[in-house]
Amino acid sequence: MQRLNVAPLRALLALTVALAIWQAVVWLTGVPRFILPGPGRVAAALWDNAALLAEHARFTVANLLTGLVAGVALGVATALNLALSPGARLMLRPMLIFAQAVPVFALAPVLTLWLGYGAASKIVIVMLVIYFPVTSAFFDGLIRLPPALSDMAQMMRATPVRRLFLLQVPHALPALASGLRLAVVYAPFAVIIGEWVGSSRGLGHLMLLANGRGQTELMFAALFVLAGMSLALFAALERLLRTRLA
Amino acid sequence: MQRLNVAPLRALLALTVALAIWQAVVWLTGVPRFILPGPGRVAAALWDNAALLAEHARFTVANLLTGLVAGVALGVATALNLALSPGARLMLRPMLIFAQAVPVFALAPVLTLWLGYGAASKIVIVMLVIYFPVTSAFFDGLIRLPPALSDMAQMMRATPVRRLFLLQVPHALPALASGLRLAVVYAPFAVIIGEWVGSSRGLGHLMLLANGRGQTELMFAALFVLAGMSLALFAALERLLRTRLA
Amino acid sequence: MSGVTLSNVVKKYGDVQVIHGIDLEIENGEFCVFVGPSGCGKSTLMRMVAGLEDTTSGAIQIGARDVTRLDPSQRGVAMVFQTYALYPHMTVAENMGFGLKMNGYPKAEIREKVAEAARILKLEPLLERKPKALSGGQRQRVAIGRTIVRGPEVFLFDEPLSNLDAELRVDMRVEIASLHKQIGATMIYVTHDQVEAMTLADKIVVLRAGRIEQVGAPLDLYRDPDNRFVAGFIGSPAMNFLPGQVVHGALSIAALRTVPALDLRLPADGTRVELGIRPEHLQIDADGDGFRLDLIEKLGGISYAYLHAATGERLIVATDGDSDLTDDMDVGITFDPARAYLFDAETGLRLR
Amino acid sequence: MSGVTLSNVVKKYGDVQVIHGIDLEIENGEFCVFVGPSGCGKSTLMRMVAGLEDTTSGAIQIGARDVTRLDPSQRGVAMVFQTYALYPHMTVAENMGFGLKMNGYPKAEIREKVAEAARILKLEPLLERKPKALSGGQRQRVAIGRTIVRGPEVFLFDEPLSNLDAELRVDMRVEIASLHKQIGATMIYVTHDQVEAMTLADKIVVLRAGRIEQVGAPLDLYRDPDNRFVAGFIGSPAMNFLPGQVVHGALSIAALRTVPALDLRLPADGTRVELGIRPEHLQIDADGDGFRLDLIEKLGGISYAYLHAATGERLIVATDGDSDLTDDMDVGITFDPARAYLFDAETGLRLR
Repeated sequence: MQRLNVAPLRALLALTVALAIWQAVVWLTGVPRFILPGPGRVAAALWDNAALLAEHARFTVANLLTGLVAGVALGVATALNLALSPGARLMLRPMLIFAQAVPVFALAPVLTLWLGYGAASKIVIVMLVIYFPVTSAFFDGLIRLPPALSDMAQMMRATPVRRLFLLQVPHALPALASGLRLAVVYAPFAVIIGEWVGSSRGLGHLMLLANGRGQTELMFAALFVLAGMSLALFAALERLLRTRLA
Repeated sequence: MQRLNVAPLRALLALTVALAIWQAVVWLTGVPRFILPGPGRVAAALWDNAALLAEHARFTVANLLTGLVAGVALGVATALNLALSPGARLMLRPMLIFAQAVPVFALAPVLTLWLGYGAASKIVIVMLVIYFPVTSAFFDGLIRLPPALSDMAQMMRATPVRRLFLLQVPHALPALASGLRLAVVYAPFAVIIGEWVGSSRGLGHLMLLANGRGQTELMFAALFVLAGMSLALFAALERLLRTRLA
Repeated sequence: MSGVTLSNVVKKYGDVQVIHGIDLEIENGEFCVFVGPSGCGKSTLMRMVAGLEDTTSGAIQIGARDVTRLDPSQRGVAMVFQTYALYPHMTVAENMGFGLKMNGYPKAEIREKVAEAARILKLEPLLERKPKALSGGQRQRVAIGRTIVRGPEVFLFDEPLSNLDAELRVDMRVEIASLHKQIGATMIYVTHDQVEAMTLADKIVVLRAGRIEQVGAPLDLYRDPDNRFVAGFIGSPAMNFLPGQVVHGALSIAALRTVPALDLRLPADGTRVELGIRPEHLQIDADGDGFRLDLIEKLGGISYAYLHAATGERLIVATDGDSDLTDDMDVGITFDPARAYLFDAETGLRLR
Repeated sequence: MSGVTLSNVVKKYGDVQVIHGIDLEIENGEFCVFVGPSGCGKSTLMRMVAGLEDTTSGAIQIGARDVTRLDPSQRGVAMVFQTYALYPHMTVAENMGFGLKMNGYPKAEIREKVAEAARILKLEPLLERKPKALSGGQRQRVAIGRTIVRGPEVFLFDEPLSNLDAELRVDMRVEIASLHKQIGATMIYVTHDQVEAMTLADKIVVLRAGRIEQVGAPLDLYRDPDNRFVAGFIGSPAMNFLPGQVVHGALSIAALRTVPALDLRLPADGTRVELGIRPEHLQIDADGDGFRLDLIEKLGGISYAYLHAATGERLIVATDGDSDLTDDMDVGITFDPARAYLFDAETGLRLR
């Protein structure tokens, strides 16, 4: 997981190599374009359908970011509350086990049932998927203040609230950062799955639609927009973490 | 992530509490059964549709296990090969970045396009999703043999192949174990998503079907079978790891 | 007026008693060292004084106040932890001022007190650094500085030097001794290292298994140990012990052909005893026999000879640096009977 | 016949030269210690002998063979690593036999050799354990056992005691010395601890910044150092140095009113010099002056007095345990001029 922390230049190089291999495969195997179109055709499809893709991407990105922000906020708030109330660990544990061993993703159909085919079900699935890892990582960081640091605080008359915000939170920031990294990796999965399970808009919807109509180039174009979105999100987080946590 | 390693008893307790809360919610809110059926109704649906659920579950489990075994085998083989060939790290890195930052899940529609709506596309998506974390974790373990242990081997005339199998592999087993833990958490996601994107059989298909027909109890029943499957898989791996690696 | 008084202090974890009714008086301004092997309860006892561990029964007084049930922050104590316990996200100055900030002191006063402590410990150039940018010794000084800033009645040190390398440990030892002289406050210091205890303490408390073995000034413990444990624990290299027995009213030591008369009243016939002699009070007799010289370590200023007796006992003898002894010689030993000690082998008590 | 000869050995990493043309002869059966502060190149030099680092230029001979370009496994050396480097998934016996197994020895012979090494090191009861079930000292012994099993011409020890606590370090030091006496093989030992070097070595090689400062027997280095670095590095507590100058053909030392005549030819007028005297060769004159006694540490058998001169220099004086000196006295110092050393302050070289 450490590997992700890499210069954008390297990623660009990897992308170029992948594109070259892809083009080579298309040329060498003569695979039909409705099975695997070459990069050139996909690029053309991207250009031709720019407006369509942009419209669907806007829906997807809006839900993704809303769910992300809400999930992180809720997770941070939960962790802070749990850290202040003793016995919290005991409560949190079964929740986390359940959430980690059972695929929260699998709730996607239930959410469409409850919240309909619109934005709400997507936002909630993103929130749900993000909420548990963020809460768990941050809470772990908060309660893992080394005993001597905690003793020291006790000797210095630090109230629990002050201790939380002046000592535990700064100490837990690296843990929160790993939670956020997981969150931005999971969030695009979650929003696309939400759309696959039932939606009339968004990149995931567009992919299934294009697939059903045999518009293979468009499907790949949508896939690329999605990949670009994920990478951009990841890079943005890395930049944020570097400037804030360094 | 450490938390998962917990006694089954605790998990059972958590499940019981969750069921109780669920029943309480249904009683207290009077929510209609097509939105949220109580645990009793879901249990009844489980019982009534046992044969149907079992048939679909068989399909899902078969694909899941086949993909899991194939993905792990391929990942282990790749990691061993990479560990023996110098410069491998450089090759592996871009691959891993790409695979981790871009949702491999998103390839599901492409795979149904290529491999059809049958078992093959599900098996391959499971393989793909598992392949990267297993390869990455095991390879990391293999090359992280402490320098002194490696020096020692060099002084003792250990050939690269012997060093790999006698020293690096035993040293990398804990890393492989974490890779496998990730794999069994990801695999059920992958197989269900494969079914959601396009399938005429399997638990995922059944869930969407039930959802579309308003058979909410059946959908929840399918969800429970899926959750049980995930937990069983996880527990089986934990047992295997404890007996083999302890 | 802030000595520390422990009265019949007991600590239990559930059914397990780890501190067995300790009575101790530490004078105002005294440097008191708790020393003993790991598991002896020295750290627990200090943490009870600090208030970080509850006291199961008994009373702890600081100055005239009974602090047994008080919160740590109200006891007028400040502690230096083994791990330094510096807050990694705060600068040195913020770390040092944190306690005062928590107690609501005005910023100007905090700055002033931090500057004063930094001056005493020569930390001025480091005030704006983060702990991770400091060396081990500097971190230790910051941890000490943080206690000085709070101006406590009693300073507590929990094995403060154990994470430093040998050379730095000596320097910091001297620095802590100077600090005590300069500030003059009551200090309690926990260590498992008897050299630290000997060099720093006004008063040493030797603990074993939750009980006090002996209390006294360093050289008193060295010269006049009450029991075999203290005799063996204080002094480096450790005292040599030779087992024997009282036979017909005389002392018989297995490894020695003749035993010089000791100026003490021997116990009853048949009592098993141990004769204790420090390495620096033994001399090697190159013409004698009964012992084999396994190895001689020549350090320049001093040499250590490792001997074993024909009867199996092992001994260390300190000789001068120019010793012309060599490995594998057969030798004897001599000693001044006035510098030998006798212990009851059963009870470990000193026979006087 | 397996001494080790280094001829003009050089190591460069890219443009950075870390070993500057070292010539060294280690006799067959000799215990040779490379000692120096961290970064002096002592570990690199040993790793070059082992073949774990390439030799940039120059030649390394073991016995009569030039091994400079040979693979580590063909050099007839075995090494004990600082981290022990035991394989965690193998038992003690498997760890010890691993080298022979790699070299295709029959199982019965491996078992025999492992049993023999286990006997020498008293490891028999531990043979079936995994390393994580062993204490630090036991792991160290297994690491040594593994080298014995391979029966090398040259044993290499890379700071083998640095992960042990002080007490165990002394025991293992004695054990390694006995092992060398018993086996009689050539041994090279790297350490930063001059006490280890003094007590173990037949020959000490003092390194600094990739160059040899002096080679010799322990007491020769202690008594007759070639330069200020060796004088200050060997001996504990370290030698005291007092700066001065040659004025009108006589020695003038800032901190001393009168300087006793030294039996050596002084350099030209105006040369800046340093007078070196070891703590154990200084005496305190309670009636003298010029120095202030900051602190006296009484360890029982010995006491150390920390002094500072009116001119600022700091000194340590070793006195006997019964010293009646106290802190904050004004004192003078005396010493036997035959035990003082003089160094050129520019070059650090000894003036004789």
